[in-house]
Amino acid sequence: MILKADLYKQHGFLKGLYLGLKITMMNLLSNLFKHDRMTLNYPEEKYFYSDRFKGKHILTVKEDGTLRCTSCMLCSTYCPAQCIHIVAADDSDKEVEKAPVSFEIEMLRCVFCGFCEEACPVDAIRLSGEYEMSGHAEQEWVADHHELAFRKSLNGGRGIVSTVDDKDRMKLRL
Amino acid sequence: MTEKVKLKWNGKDIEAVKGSNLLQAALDNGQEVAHYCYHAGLSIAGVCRMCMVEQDGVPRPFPACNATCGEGMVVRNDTPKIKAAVENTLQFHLLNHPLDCPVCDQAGECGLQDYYMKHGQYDSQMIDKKVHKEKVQDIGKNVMLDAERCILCSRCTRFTEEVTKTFELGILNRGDHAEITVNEELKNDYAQNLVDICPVGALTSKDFRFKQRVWFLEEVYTTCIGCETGCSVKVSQNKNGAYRVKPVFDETVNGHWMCDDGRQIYKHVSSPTRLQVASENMNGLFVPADELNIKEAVKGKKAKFILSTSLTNQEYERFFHEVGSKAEVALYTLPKLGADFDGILKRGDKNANLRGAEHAFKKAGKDSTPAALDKLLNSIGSSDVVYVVVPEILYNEDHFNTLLTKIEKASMRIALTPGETLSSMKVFNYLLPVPSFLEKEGDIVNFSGDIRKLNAGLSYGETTKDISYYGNWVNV
Amino acid sequence: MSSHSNTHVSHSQGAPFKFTAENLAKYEELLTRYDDVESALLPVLHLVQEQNRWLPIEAIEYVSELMKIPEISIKEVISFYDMFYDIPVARNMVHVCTNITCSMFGGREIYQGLLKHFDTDYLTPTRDGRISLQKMECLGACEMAPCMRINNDYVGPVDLVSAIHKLEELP
Amino acid sequence: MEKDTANYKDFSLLSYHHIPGVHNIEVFERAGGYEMMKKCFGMEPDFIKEEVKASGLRGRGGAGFPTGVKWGFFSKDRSAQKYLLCNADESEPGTFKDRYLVEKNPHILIEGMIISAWALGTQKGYIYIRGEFYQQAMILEKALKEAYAKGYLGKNILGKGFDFDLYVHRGAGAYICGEETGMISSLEGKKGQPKLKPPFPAIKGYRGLPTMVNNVESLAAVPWIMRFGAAEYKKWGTEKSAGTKLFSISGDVNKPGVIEVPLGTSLKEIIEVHCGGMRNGNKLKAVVPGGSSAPVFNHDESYVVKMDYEDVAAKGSMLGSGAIIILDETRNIGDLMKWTLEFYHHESCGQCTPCREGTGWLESVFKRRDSGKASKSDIDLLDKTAASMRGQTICALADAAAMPAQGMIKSFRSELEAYIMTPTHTGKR
Repeated sequence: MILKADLYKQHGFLKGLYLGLKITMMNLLSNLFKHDRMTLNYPEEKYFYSDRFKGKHILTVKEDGTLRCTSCMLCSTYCPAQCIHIVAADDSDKEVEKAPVSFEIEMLRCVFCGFCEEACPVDAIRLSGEYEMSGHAEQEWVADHHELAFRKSLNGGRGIVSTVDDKDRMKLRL
Repeated sequence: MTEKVKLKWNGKDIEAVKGSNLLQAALDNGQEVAHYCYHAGLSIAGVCRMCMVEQDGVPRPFPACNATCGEGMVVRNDTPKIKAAVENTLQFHLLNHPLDCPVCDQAGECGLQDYYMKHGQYDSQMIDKKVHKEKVQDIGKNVMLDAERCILCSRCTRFTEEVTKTFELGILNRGDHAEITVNEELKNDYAQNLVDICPVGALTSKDFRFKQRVWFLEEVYTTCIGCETGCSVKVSQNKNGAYRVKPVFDETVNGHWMCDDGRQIYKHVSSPTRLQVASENMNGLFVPADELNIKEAVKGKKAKFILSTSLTNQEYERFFHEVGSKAEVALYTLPKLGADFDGILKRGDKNANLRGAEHAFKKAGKDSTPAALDKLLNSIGSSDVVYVVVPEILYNEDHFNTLLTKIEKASMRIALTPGETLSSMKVFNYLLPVPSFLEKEGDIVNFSGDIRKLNAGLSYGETTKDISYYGNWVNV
Repeated sequence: MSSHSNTHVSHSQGAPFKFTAENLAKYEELLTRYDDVESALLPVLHLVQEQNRWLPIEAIEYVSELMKIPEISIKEVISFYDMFYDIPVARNMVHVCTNITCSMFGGREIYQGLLKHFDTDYLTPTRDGRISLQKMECLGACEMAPCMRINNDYVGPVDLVSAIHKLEELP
Repeated sequence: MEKDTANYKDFSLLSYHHIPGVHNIEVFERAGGYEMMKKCFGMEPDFIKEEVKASGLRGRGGAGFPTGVKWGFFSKDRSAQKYLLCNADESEPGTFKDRYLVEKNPHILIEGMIISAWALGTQKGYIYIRGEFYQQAMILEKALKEAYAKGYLGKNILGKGFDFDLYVHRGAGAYICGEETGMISSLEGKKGQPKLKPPFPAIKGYRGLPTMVNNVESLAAVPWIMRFGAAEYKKWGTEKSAGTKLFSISGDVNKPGVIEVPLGTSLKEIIEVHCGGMRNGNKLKAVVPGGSSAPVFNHDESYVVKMDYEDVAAKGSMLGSGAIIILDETRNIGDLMKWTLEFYHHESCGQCTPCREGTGWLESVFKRRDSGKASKSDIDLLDKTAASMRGQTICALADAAAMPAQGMIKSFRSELEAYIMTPTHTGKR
């Protein structure tokens, strides 16, 4: 688009100024008069994020409690931060065939872009709404699959839904 | 010599040997032709129906793999009719193929995936029950069979019939219940080639199974050092290690294949127990040592060298030039294993570069015979330093251990090893790492006197310090 | 509805197989008819079935050894043809045609009726070991539709009642 | 027994069938059998080939390729090892003419084969008969034994210095072995999977040697042609479809069976005159004119078609093996389609992908009503799938499965739509 420098001659400059500052002004005014948009008293008060928030990863599990992940490595292939490390092995179940023996995410490298979620063909990895991930400098900051799939906050899949019915996947096999 | 003919492929002029395979001619000229059952090393089956072409003046499309090149042929495979046919045939191929890509090792180098991107019908109309066959069958010799993924191109059965002539695989039943079946189990020494020629993920290697996805790997083209044949191979590797060895087509030496033993040659290269730094024997335990100390210990002593047959011509040359002319040198040759020649590729003489070593010894005026080795061993005195270059691939460890028992007389025993620390190496005072075949450039000479190239890939251990570097320590 | 037998594992009869002297002579005679040994495979397998009714793994091994044909090639052939059986069958083989003309006149109902009457399944011998039923594609006797083939003999047209009657008469 | 010339000239193939016990060589010879064979040994082989070519005899197995022309492709080197194969693997649904011919008069086939062998210079012949025809194979074995005893087969036949050995080879139940290269594979002791062409069997066939494969009916017609001459044979039939043909008629007619009529006889005449009309006087609905591989004719087409290669092809079907299946108004085309698709699914040899997967898929798409997944558009899918199978495979089995499906869709679409939308007892719909 080409902006004409002499456009103000037609419309006057006030209109442009108004349009440019409209959003800013509205936020300013509403913050002045409405108190619920102010800073929260964290951690006593907690902010509510939408379901689409990309927080700490979850590895979903099947009804029987085993990991859904088939270690196809698509997430680690796709990962722009290259922070997902999977070691695969044979699964005793011939229908499953391949399962991870180790699934690790380097949390400090992760950029929470959600590409892993997109890449996963079996809905095995999700980014939850959990955003409280503070810790100590000396800890390793690598989340293994015990942490990712079975951490306390998931409450066995009741806290945050992490159990995914296997039927939809089997449907594909017809 | 051979008569050449000119023909037109999709309007482009190409040249081929008269009477040669039309599909191969097109592939050789860089044309893209989808195909599954055709393999240049096997007979023509003509069953996958993917390489269909139309020729001017021929009423019906025909498969290019069953046609021969003739002068002035005008052939196309980009007409709407052929494109539709290939699309439909691919749909038939995929009809009963399971959606296993996430767990399938072939993903990334799979014929079905490749052609699907080009010729796929993206809307599936298949809502019916697929035909199920047995998955995850261990059919022996490190090969896994998934009958469901098979597209029955019959490459594998033709391989066991024509190349190994061992007749282990067959296609049982007919129609869409036809299924690759193994008679008892695979028994031939070339079974891993089945994995290579399988265009889909029906036959996978147990050795490579689930270790890596192929798109994480890069290939280095080099030569197999498993025996004196010297097959052209490529090693798939990434920063975490080397993962597999596959044959590369080489008309003069190995054709399309390689033996199963050769597939194992990568193992020591990225093994976690590979010797990484100079080490000292502390009561049977090897601990990292300072090179300078070792250097001090050997300086000016009378050195005796026992070389291996898996070094490159360049290494031998440099060694004799810089070190060997003054020292006593002998050659340890690996013992014969199995038949002299199995009729396909495998040879009993496991010395990868015996020809090159013999040549270098002769040039330096040294004796490379086993008799000379015995002589050297017998002459070892208590004040000597004995350097033993450990062979890269040791098929017969006992034979090597016998050698080690004979050097015990020497006060200083040093091993130069490109691989793992063996338990028998406790006899040495020091272990020093040298580059493996995958970390050096150079030539070796195979059984027929052909020069074969070794190429360096990624490194997992010592890369620069070779035998001459350590050998020079004795010369002040 | 597949009538493909599961030839994944060859079945054993638990006893070795060997041609009788008479059949061995027949085998030698068969070989003279052909210019190579392989060509005699189909007749030889027919001969084995004449002696043994079906083709257990022992018979496959025997034929493989006798004719120097790889076992897998013999297994391939057995699985390909409908009239070679690698599972035990009864002493009377009954083929019921279920192709177009015979189906028009109730061939399929007869087959189903027979299965029900004898309480058996495709190729499974009846409990008394007398009869194995096999549904077949066109037997080439459409003028006598619906037709059946009882031990090499064609009968037809039949209906369920007469078919049962005929099968009950079998030894 | 007196020779009744008029009677012989009414038929070519069934000319001996009224004689009781003609399967016996003595009876057959008294009636004039093997006479022509003896005469032919006095003729130049090329003359016989020319005569067969001139007669316009076309392959009776299904494709209708002129036999004389096919013989012309065959190796002319008389000393080279060659084979003559008789295709008696009659498996096309609805066909039983060869069985009838062999059962009644095996010697006419043997005589025809000896003459053909003399003309072609083959030293060995096999009659590949389907495994189910056990009794017929035994009849042939007996007839061959008789012919050997008379010295018509074996070494130095009738002192002419010509050797010809003929054997019966039993198949074991596979439709695909009726395809000539499939038959050769089967004869070689392998799975009966068709072989890639080229090379054609006439150049490289059984055991890699030149092999001529002819149908029973084609070979059995040779003695008659040699006896009365090509010109006489050509008097029957139409210009391009010369001679008489055996038709196997089954289904809803009063007198099903094998008849021999000149090519070009109208289907109406065949049904009404030769077959005694429709069963129970029902109205005709559809006719399968040439075995199950041929697209069906509906009522109107059936009454105008003449049964010769050209007219049947012009009306969108094929004469094939001459197996006519007649369906009356009480029959459902959906059933016919189901049976046909099941048949080809069961008989696909599994070699070429379009056929192996396509035949199975056609069946499962057509049977979607069993799982309650059917929709009207399935008919289009069937049509499209069938079309995409055609001309894509080594042999014609994929075409044979696709053509009738497409034919039925063309002629009886609404009925098929109604059929696939009717839930079955297993369906959820």
